[in-house]
Amino acid sequence: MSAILDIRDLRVTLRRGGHLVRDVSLSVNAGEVHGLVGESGAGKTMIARAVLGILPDAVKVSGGKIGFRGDDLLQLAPKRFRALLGREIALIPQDPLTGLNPARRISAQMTDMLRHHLGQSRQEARANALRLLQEVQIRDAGQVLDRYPHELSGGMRQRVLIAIAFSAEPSLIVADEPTTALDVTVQKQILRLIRQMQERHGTAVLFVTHDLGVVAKVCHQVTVLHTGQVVEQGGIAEIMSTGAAPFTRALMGATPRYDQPADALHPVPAHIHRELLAAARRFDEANP
Amino acid sequence: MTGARLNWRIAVGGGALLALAVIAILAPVLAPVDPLEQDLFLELLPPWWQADADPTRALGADSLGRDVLSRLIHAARPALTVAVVAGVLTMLLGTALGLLAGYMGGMVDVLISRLVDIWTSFPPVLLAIMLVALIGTGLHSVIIAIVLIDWTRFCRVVRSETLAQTQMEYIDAAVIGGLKRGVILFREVLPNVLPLVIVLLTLEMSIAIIVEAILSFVGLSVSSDSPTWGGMIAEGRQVIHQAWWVMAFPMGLILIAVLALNLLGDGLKTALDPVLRR
Amino acid sequence: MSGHLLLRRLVQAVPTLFGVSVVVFVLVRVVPGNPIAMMLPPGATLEDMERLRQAYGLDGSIVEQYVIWLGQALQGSFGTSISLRQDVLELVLGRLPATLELAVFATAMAIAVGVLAATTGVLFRGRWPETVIDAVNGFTLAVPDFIWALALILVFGVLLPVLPISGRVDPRLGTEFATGFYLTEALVSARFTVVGDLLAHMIMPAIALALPLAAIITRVLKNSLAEAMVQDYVMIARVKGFSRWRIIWVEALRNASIPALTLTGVQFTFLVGGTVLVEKIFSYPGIGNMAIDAVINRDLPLIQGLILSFAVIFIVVNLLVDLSYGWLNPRLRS
Amino acid sequence: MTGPLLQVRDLTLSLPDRSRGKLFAKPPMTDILRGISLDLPRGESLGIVGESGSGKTSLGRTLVRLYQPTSGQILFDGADITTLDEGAMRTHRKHMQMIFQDPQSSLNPRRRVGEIVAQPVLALGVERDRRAALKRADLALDRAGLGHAFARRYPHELSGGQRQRVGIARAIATEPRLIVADEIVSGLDVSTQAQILALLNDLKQDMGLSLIFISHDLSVVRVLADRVMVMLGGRVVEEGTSADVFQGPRHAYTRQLIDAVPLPVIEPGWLDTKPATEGTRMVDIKGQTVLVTGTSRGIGRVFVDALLAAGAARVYAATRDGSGSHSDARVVAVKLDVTNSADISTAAQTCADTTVLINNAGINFNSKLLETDQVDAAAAEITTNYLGTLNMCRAFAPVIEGNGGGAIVNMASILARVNLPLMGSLCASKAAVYSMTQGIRAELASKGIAVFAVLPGAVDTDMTKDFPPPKAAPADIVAEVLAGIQAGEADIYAGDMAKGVSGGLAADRPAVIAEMAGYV
Repeated sequence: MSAILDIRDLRVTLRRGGHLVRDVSLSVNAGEVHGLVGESGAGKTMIARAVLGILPDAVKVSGGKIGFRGDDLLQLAPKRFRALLGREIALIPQDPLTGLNPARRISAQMTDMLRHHLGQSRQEARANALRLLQEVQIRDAGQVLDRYPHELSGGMRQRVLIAIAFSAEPSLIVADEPTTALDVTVQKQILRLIRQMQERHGTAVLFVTHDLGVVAKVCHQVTVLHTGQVVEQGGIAEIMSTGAAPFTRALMGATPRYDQPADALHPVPAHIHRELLAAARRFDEANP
Repeated sequence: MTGARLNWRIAVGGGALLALAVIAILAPVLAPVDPLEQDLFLELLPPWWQADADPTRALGADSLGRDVLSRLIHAARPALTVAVVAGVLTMLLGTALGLLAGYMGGMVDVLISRLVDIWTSFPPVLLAIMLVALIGTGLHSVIIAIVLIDWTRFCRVVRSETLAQTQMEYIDAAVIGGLKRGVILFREVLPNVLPLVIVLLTLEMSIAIIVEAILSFVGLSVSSDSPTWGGMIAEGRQVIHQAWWVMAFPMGLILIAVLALNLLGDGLKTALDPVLRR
Repeated sequence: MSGHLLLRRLVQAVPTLFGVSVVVFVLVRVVPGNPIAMMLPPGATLEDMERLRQAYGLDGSIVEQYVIWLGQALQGSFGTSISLRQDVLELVLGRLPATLELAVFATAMAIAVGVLAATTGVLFRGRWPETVIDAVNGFTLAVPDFIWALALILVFGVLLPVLPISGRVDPRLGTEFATGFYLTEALVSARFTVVGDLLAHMIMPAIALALPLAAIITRVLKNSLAEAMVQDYVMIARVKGFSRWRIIWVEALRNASIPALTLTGVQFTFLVGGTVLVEKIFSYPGIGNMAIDAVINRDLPLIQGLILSFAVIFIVVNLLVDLSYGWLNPRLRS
Repeated sequence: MTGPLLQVRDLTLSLPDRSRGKLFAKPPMTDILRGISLDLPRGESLGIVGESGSGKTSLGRTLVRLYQPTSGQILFDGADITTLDEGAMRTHRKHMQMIFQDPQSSLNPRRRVGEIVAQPVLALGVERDRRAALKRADLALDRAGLGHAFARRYPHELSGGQRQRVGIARAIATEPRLIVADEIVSGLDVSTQAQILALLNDLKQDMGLSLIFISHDLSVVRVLADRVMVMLGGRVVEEGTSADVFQGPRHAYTRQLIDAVPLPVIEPGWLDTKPATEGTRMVDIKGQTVLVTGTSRGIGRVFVDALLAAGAARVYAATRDGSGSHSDARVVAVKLDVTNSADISTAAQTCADTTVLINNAGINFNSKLLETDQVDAAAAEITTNYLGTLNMCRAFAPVIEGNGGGAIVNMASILARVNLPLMGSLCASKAAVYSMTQGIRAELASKGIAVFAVLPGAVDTDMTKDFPPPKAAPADIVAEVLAGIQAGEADIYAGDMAKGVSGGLAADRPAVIAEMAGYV
């Protein structure tokens, strides 16, 4: 199995100084869901955005490479990179409320890329959109196409966004906390849907999340991050085992569980944070 | 970085205003000649850099041979008086009504909002002219007219900002914390609305200067023999083809005053925001 | 449902119009001074005054007077102008087209300039074109139409005399118009010399009126565009591989227009109000120019008629703004 | 003092729904809370869980009287605070504090942390002197684990976790007996969240606090709550000790919620498991197209309005003669006699977008089985009540399936389970409906159609005017039916009488049969 996405020593830096991602390497194979886990400030979103080429203005990639099926995305001319986006690399965003343009019909948002980039006719694109909506298990797909986002529930909107992400059969999908904004019962349906779609289409997924529970349920491979550094990397079974890195285990211990009483909860010991912060400082001193 | 930017805005805007204020206060001392003194020999005298200029009349003379510089200096007095007095009074009236409407809601809000609707259905300039025409000319009438017309500007903004603030959870926290309604309005809401009010005040002062000029231009401000910038513009407009400078100088001064006030407002907006102030 | 909203707005407009007429009525009559004396030309006799008092129904109480006036107004009669001795409605309708053409032209110009400046500013975010746009806009925002009008006259009328500084059309052209909408009429009948002359007369007052509005549109639209550009749906569009220019125009602009539109609605009333002075400055024969004369002549029936027509314009504009919300924001449609 | 610290009885809250306002009319009221009761003993903590729209936040805010309840009673420390005005409330506020969801907006950006924490201390008269109040604020900040050095800072200078500690310090500064904490850790990282939870746990024990802890996250609730209340649609679905509720949930909805929480353990196949419930799929009325039969009177008419209020996209209101009009544009009148097969097939075509079918039409001749002149009454009841309903199900099941699934709701009666000889022939027809409904449920289970049987008790309509009381109001019955559909209860026992009879049947079936027989 060859890697679809192969990130090597990626470094992301604030333009006014300060590293956000410190030489992170990871690779995602076809048909695999790779979890990118960490708390806020761990750099997981920055890595995802670097892959998509949508880093905020104040931030830049200052080193490493992002290999995508043999190309280095960082070296690609903007035009060629844009040609890859949407067709080969797609995004499922965090917030289904803002992920769809409130002023445009679902049909317009589902067909614009098919029409403008893949050259499909209006009818073809609409037929494809309809098929996709049915695939993500939306009832009345025909009617939904003619609706506006505000007429759909949160779960439905996230289904539409998933359909859009899969619409050009991309080989890589970046899912940025795709269920954080949803109710727990809807979350489960959406997680199931993402896995089903991903398996059916053999898509590689880079799955950004802060929730170890979600990771345990949907990911094959996991990278645990802290302050932009890789704490641990491996198969889901290793990460969830007792032999995992101290930070990963501490994070598990700090995650509340409805099936365990209160005294099972232990905040992350301060020395673990301190050691990781010290490692980050050492990195910064070595790489100003 | 923000610090440096707001400093120059406040410094330049405030400095220019301060200079204007000093000029207005010291007008009798600073003006080289009596602004009312007519000298028909000096009719439409050009400013100093042109041929035929008179060194005692640095900025030339108007159609009655009065010294433009002295008139400009004296005219700063009504302009700044109107700006300060009308600005502050407008602020007080509009803010009070806006706070009331935004915080009380219900019928009070409906009534005040409807009143604002009616008020803003008048063309403001026309309303000002009409008011002054009815209550008579003079500085007082100008001020009254501005207050009566422009309170809606404060009222609208303060009302919507108050509404926005009352949606914040810190208001609920204050209720839980046992604060009385009036106390919440004045101690919690008002401080958060105030910076906006102060910024609006600078805007309102610049509007007051302009309205005063407009009324003078139409011939309805202070009595016609004491100099005003608007009056000078109106006189200049009559002789624009022979002596453009008679109109250009007062216009320039109005422009400077207005720009200074806007600059000051922009600077204050960032300076008064605790989050942006960092 | 649009019908519903329309109806609601129209119903809400009734008390506003009523309020406006009451305020004007009360203002003019309660303020010290004999309204009849105000209306009479110099040299009138006591008998004249008495006759006039009866003719205008001024011998009753203020409430009676108002009821009489309202009754006649509802039948479409707004009385006779005192200074011009003509029917008020005819006078107003005769002048209204000039003001409407000017206001619409100025608004269109303001929207075009504002939208272009805002989108360009956002397109070149953080680079020099944005800095230039911000600086120019900061200046434009501060300067009122009054000053712009005079400055334009000074520069393009006097120092570089390239444009006419007064009137609406050059009488030497000797053109006859069937309606009051000269520009529209000339365009429709393809009289392009006349169109040129009309535009030459209109351009300076229109710029004076448009600049402050354009500046406000630019600022508000630019802010809301910048806000829209960080929304997830814009991120999705970027990830779909669309260009920044297309994203601004197709994805962001419609959503960003809503706050700008609200403000444009409010500011348009200032623009129309601004016509009062700008028309006076350029001796442009619209209702604004007429209104100043009416006030100075204390021509009560004419003042009433003019102010009510301004109020109607404001209400219609706000109605249009409300209706376009529905178009911009589908959420408001259902 | 003894007795529970907080007692709530039958609390309801209705707020105007401005989204559905009409020209001139006042906006209609929406029920946010419907009949909530709870007891909170001293020193105990109660967790309230629910998804968005469940009313949990509104409940919290009503308990501390930020909202004025529409009806019901709140007793705090024995005192009735339900309708106290702000002035009278102030004497209680010292003892009941709140921590807010959003630490950003709940701290006044223009005040220093110390002033924020001292504010309730001063305003509630715990201290009269400003300096003493600030000293108390320092202590509270220390206790909240922030340290009094933060008293001079402004809120925007703090991190999210630190701000939430300020919120906690403010709440504990007056040494209250009750704290309501609303979603206070939802925006925080796991490691910060664990610290805040640990802090609250310590404070609860040290100060003997009673805590109402509101969250959408069941796991977080488990950490702090002695008892748990599960909410759905403004109602309490289940309540019990947290060990009981989390280990042995009784209600289908609770089970579904628990089942959806992803625990950090590897569990192959978890994603594909659906909650094993004896109930049926939950159906949200919102956005559905609903066909209701028999809407000319009684429950049917009430259904139409309730469905609109619940957000149905369209309601086909069927009557035998197709008459009737409704002010709401979403209502479409349909002519449909359920005994006429031509009518039914026409309706299946004209109402082809139906996703929920409510078979409400029925007749009742109040006749006994033997002591009657003819068998006509029984035949008519079977024709309308049983065959009519069956034919409707047969005609509409494919329609609903074609529309992507939905629900069928058959109105039976509690008398389907026990015969009331007074109207024996009706009971037999209703029993047939109940039996048929179970069969249809099995047949449609794999086709995405949830099938509900409604077993109401006596309802106060003109059809039951001869029936002895107690009778429930139609609106209450309908509200319970819709709640049951949305909660996924397969058999919906609506009304106190139905629940009573059902409970009686389970406990002592012969006694109930004997009682019913007694009415002859």
